[in-house]
Amino acid sequence: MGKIKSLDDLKKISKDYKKGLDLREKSSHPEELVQVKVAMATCGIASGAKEIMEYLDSELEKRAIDAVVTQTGCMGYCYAEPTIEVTLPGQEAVVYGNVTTEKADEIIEKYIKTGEFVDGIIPRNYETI
Amino acid sequence: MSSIKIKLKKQDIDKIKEITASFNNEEHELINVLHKCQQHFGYLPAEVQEVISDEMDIPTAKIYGIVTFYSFFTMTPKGKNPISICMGTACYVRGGEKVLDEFKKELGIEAGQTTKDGKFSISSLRCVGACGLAPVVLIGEKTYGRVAPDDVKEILAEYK
Amino acid sequence: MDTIKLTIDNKQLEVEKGTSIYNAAKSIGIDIPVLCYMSMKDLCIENKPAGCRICVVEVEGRRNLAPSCSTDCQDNMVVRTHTPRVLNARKTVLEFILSDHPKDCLVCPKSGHCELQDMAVKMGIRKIPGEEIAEMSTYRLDTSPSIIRDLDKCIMCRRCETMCNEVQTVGALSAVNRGFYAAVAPAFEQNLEHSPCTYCGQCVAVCPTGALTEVDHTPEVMTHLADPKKTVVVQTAPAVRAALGEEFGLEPGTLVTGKMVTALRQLGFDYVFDTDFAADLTIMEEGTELLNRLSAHLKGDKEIRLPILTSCCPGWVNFFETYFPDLKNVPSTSKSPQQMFGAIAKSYFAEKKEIRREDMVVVSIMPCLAKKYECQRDEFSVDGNPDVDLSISTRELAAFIKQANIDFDSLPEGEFDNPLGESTGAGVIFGATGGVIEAAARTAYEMHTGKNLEKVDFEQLRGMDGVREATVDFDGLPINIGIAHGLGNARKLLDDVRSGKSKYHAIEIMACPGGCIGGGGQPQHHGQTEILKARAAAIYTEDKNKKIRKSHENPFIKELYSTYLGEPNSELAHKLLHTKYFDKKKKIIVNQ
Amino acid sequence: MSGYSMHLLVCGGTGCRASHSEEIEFKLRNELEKRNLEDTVKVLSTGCFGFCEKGPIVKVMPDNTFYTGVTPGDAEDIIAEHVVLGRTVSRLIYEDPSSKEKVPDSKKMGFSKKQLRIALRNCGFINPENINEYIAREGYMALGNVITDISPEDATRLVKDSGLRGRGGAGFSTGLKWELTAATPSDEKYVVCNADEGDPGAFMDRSILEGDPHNVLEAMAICGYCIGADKGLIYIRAEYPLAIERLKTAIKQAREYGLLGKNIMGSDFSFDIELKYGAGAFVCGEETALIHSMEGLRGEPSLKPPFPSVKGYNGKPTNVNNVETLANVPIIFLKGADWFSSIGTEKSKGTKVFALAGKINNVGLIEVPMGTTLREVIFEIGGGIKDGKKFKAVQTGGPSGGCLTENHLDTPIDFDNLIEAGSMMGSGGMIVMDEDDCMVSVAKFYLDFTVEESCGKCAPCRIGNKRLYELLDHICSGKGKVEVLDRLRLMSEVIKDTSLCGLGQTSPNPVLSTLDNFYDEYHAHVSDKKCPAGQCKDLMEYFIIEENCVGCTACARVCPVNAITGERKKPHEINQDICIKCGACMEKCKFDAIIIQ
Repeated sequence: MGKIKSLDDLKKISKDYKKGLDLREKSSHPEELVQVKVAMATCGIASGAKEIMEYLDSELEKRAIDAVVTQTGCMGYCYAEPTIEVTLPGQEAVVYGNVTTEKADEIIEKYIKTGEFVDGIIPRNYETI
Repeated sequence: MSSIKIKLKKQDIDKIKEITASFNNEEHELINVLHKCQQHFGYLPAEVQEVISDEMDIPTAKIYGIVTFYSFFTMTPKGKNPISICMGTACYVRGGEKVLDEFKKELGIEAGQTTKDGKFSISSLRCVGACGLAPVVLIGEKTYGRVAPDDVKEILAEYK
Repeated sequence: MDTIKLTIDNKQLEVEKGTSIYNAAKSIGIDIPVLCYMSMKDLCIENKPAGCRICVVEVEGRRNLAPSCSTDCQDNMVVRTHTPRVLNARKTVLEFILSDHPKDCLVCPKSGHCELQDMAVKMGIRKIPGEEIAEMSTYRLDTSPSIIRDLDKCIMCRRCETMCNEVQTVGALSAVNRGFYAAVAPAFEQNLEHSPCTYCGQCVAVCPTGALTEVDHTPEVMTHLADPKKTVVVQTAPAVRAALGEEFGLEPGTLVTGKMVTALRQLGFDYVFDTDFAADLTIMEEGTELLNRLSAHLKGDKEIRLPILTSCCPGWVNFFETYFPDLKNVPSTSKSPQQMFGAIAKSYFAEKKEIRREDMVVVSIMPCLAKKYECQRDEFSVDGNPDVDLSISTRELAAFIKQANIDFDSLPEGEFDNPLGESTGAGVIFGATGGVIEAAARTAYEMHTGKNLEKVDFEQLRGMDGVREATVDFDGLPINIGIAHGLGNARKLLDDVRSGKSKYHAIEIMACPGGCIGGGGQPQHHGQTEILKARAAAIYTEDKNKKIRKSHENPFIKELYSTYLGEPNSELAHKLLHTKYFDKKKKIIVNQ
Repeated sequence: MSGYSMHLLVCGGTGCRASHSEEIEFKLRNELEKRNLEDTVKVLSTGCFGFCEKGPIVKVMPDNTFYTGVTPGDAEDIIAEHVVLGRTVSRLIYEDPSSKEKVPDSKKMGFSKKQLRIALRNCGFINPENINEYIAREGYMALGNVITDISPEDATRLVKDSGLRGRGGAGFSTGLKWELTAATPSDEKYVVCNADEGDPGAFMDRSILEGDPHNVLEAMAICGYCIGADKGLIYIRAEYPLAIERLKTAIKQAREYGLLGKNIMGSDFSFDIELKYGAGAFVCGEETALIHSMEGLRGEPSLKPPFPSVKGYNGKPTNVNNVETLANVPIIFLKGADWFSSIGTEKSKGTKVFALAGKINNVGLIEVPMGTTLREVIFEIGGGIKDGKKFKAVQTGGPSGGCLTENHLDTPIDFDNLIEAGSMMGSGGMIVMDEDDCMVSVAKFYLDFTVEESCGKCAPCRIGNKRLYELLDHICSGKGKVEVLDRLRLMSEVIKDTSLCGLGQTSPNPVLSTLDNFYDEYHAHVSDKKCPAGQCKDLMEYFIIEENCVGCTACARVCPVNAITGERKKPHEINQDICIKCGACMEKCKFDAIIIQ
């Protein structure tokens, strides 16, 4: 990483990443990429989020799905940890709670592969700015 | 008054010196130094505090005053499997105290003590922030959520 | 100067900016009660944790009560010091403190001198609500050669901690633990004996309760007095006579030398002698040592270390043995007056009177608690028989006199016995900071120049500043003198000595602020500097009243040298009157 | 691709479930089956929508149609009209309460959501270990703007104008605090971030640091620019290893980008941040204690004044803000003071993050605009009380706060209202209690905490709180007399009035607020020797229900103190004077004949 030497430098980076620069780095077809975020704050990790993230990472690769799995902070649904957010290309993000490896498998097979919702959806209950 | 003699292994003395030197022996870094030393030794025995005192030129009494002020610092070695029971409010209202009592009963020790075989020690801590899982128990790095007193035997069995 | 106008209890007043409500109230005669607060400005001693919350007052417009000791006056402030809210709060807080305090006042060594007891009386406490279910914080009793710590009685005023750390820089005590079980204690809550404590006793001097007291040696003294086979000899230190009267209700600064002598005689001591005699002897030895070192130094002897440091103060000796052992060859090797006295009493005097060493008991009355430890040092005994058997403090003597039902105030003036009771004004001023070096200067000047010293008062060496310096003209030879009282001040001078930056030829050090008059064994001053000043003034008055004011002119000292010791620093003098120091620094040993 | 062309999401939150959402689900499936649509339309149950007052809720995807107040009887219409004919069932559509307009598309009804995430805006959205994701969310843009275009005075004024108040405790104006620190001349100043979150049951600061560390770093740099400091310190609990790791990573990345360090973004402004660790002392949340702790001392508070803004870390002017406060700062610069002050109530602007926990269904981290009512938080966002129990109290403000009751449920939450109600905002722990919680025990729990965490410096806190605890324990064990209640209040008031720092000045709040709001419960403990919630063991009595007892003698045999007597095959009796309430009899009884009350 180079130094940001001016406000303009910063704005450029911001613009690049808003356009999904990092996604382009990870995939040749960023528009077809499935994005999975795993809530990895303390409570998530305490409930097994790490294992879920590892599972998703390896399974998605094994099953040849063009996906990027990243960690993120607390989504706020402590009662339903571990929680993950899945964004299918062109669709609204969906949050699943109480994710076990079985549930993760079901999410991959049904939701990610076919778009079929499965049980365990946590409706987003907040507005963000 | 009498002159005090402290015995420690050379590598231990060197380690403490290395730690204090890494903070330039600056007095306001004392708490960071104690953290590092506890990380290394697992606890802060009197000997370690004496060497820190010597290196940083801070009276031992003052260091001891600090070690006993902060509940994170301990002068007794923890068990191989340190058990921490969350006593935050969320865990309390969901029965954390009963879980603590059950651990005490099962192991025959009080909070702050270590079993004779050195396998377990119990401590209560304030809110690990996993209130969604209340009551929460930590054993080493592993977290157990929604623990009921009935689960205690089973949990302990994993470590026996 | 900025001033502030405010109202306290409906009285308007104007104070300097930065004045606390407590001091402002005091200036108009309102004495707000305090427990933890202690301020001795002239000595740079301040303890202001704002912890006891007894001194709270109501300030208009403020949500909660304000601790008057540490709240500064503000313009137009309206303060009320005794509203029902204030009184209720003070009383309740005092009840809290008392609920965690033993109620054994009847047998407490501090009874009658206890600030907490006084406060309970003042507040009219008759019972402590909830006492029956109140847990007490309890601690292990710690007895050392000089000091007893009974932390059950600690009220966390933190005065001792301030003295030990900020004033004395000894660092033996610190606040430990947290919350209800917090207390002030040595590292690992070990005994003081296993700490770097110097037994200076300043913690005891300021403790408002019975948490810190001296070890009481009067029972042993009584046992010896009751033993007809024993000849019991007593010596009294200079500072005692300037303070003992306070214990009997006399004004601070009242000299009670004669009454004290009579009292001691009535108590049954066989010989009542004066440590001042030994102080004169100290000057002979130390003065000679100074001149010898000085002349060697002037001749270019690089082996000689200057400055010479006085060594009469046992707290100070303990301090440098622990913190400056590398400098242990710098102080004078002369023993302290207490120990010189013991050595002479059990040799010269015992031989003279044909008393066997084991049949003689030497008791010292000292303003000091470190003296108790000093007389127990191995090097100050012969075949297990100590030169000084017991040392009791001014306070213990007062208690002893009261026990014996002696009406102190009406006692006739007595005279010390001879030969060890005769002293000069130089010996007397040992009791105040700067006195030892002034006494030494009087003698060293005449020894060095061979001239008669016209003006014996070295005013420039006196005072209460923590570190003082003066240059004394030894007939063309300027002698740079440094003075420090309080170990924190001593440390400053010692650091310079260690780094070779010290410009002094001689330094006097006293462990206690004010010197021996402010010693840990003196009647409690409760933080009032005026008391120390009055005692110092008394000491200088006694000096002025003495016919002889130079140690070397003391006829009995002369006789001692001519008939027994030979000359100062002679072989016998070395054997009896000099000592050596030990390295007592903490050792870290590699465990293989 | 999936065979399903449509999904019907039925809220399975506890609130909706209580209003027969399961039956709705069942009916919907039934209706689909009737029309052979079960393979094209899938019915699912979801977590709580946080909209319980309008429940049960059915959401149709992909249309995003949001049906509220659905009854089992509506299932047929939803299937027949919406699914089959593609016509929305207008009577079930959400109506905006202010405009009275129907809002069918749930995407457009965001304003009706109870939660607004400002401080948490990046939490759960970006990867906290990737600075680029933060920058993509306008990260460090506020800092860039401030240091290139705005004077420190103007920037400080903006914070002041926004109305932002400290989120850690008393709610002091953040802008004013900055102004005071800026006004103290000194060659050296410090910005301190207070991340010593110690309230039991509060974890919002930890979540922010774990989820959005750069936000806090940026805010600290802005503060440094405003007050004239080039050094920042984060005092963080050692018990938060993950937050520490993420902060370290963030600081490293920011330094690599030159967003921390010398001459940030080519300007004259330099600023760097260091971590300092706490070591388990709640009192260190108090700013003077925190500063002493950072100096390597015992974390004992000292009297204010002097305030840290005049004499703080190393004796230099120091500005201390807590994590959540700082997390609001960058966005205020991006969106403006007016925008921020448009959210919230008259005197409390913006939002507040709460850690919602206790006997509540949706335990979680929530962020709501100031002025939201407790009812909305507990019964909407929180999904109501667990296991269908009755709401009894909500504790806010941790050990410094108080317990609020049903009467306070419609109080809009802000700094001043909570204080008026006898509690306080504190750091934002919100613990919900139900009918099984004994309020005397709850007060005792908090006092136990305070006693353990009191530093011991001042007498009222050190000893007074201990005495309060003992008295509460006395009451809980049934030994207290009615008079002790007055004593309890008197002691509480004196402790508040005389303690040195905020810890002691607020520690009796849990006692006072429960005394005020649940006096009857205290009274029952001391006069009737009864614990209405059935929590105080010593006040419980075991009884044998005559009708159920068959006289098997099992209980009598197991009783360790022979308190149970009775003839064989006849109902037994427990002698209450002897009974030690061990519960062995109840455990042994196979006929449910022994009860506790």
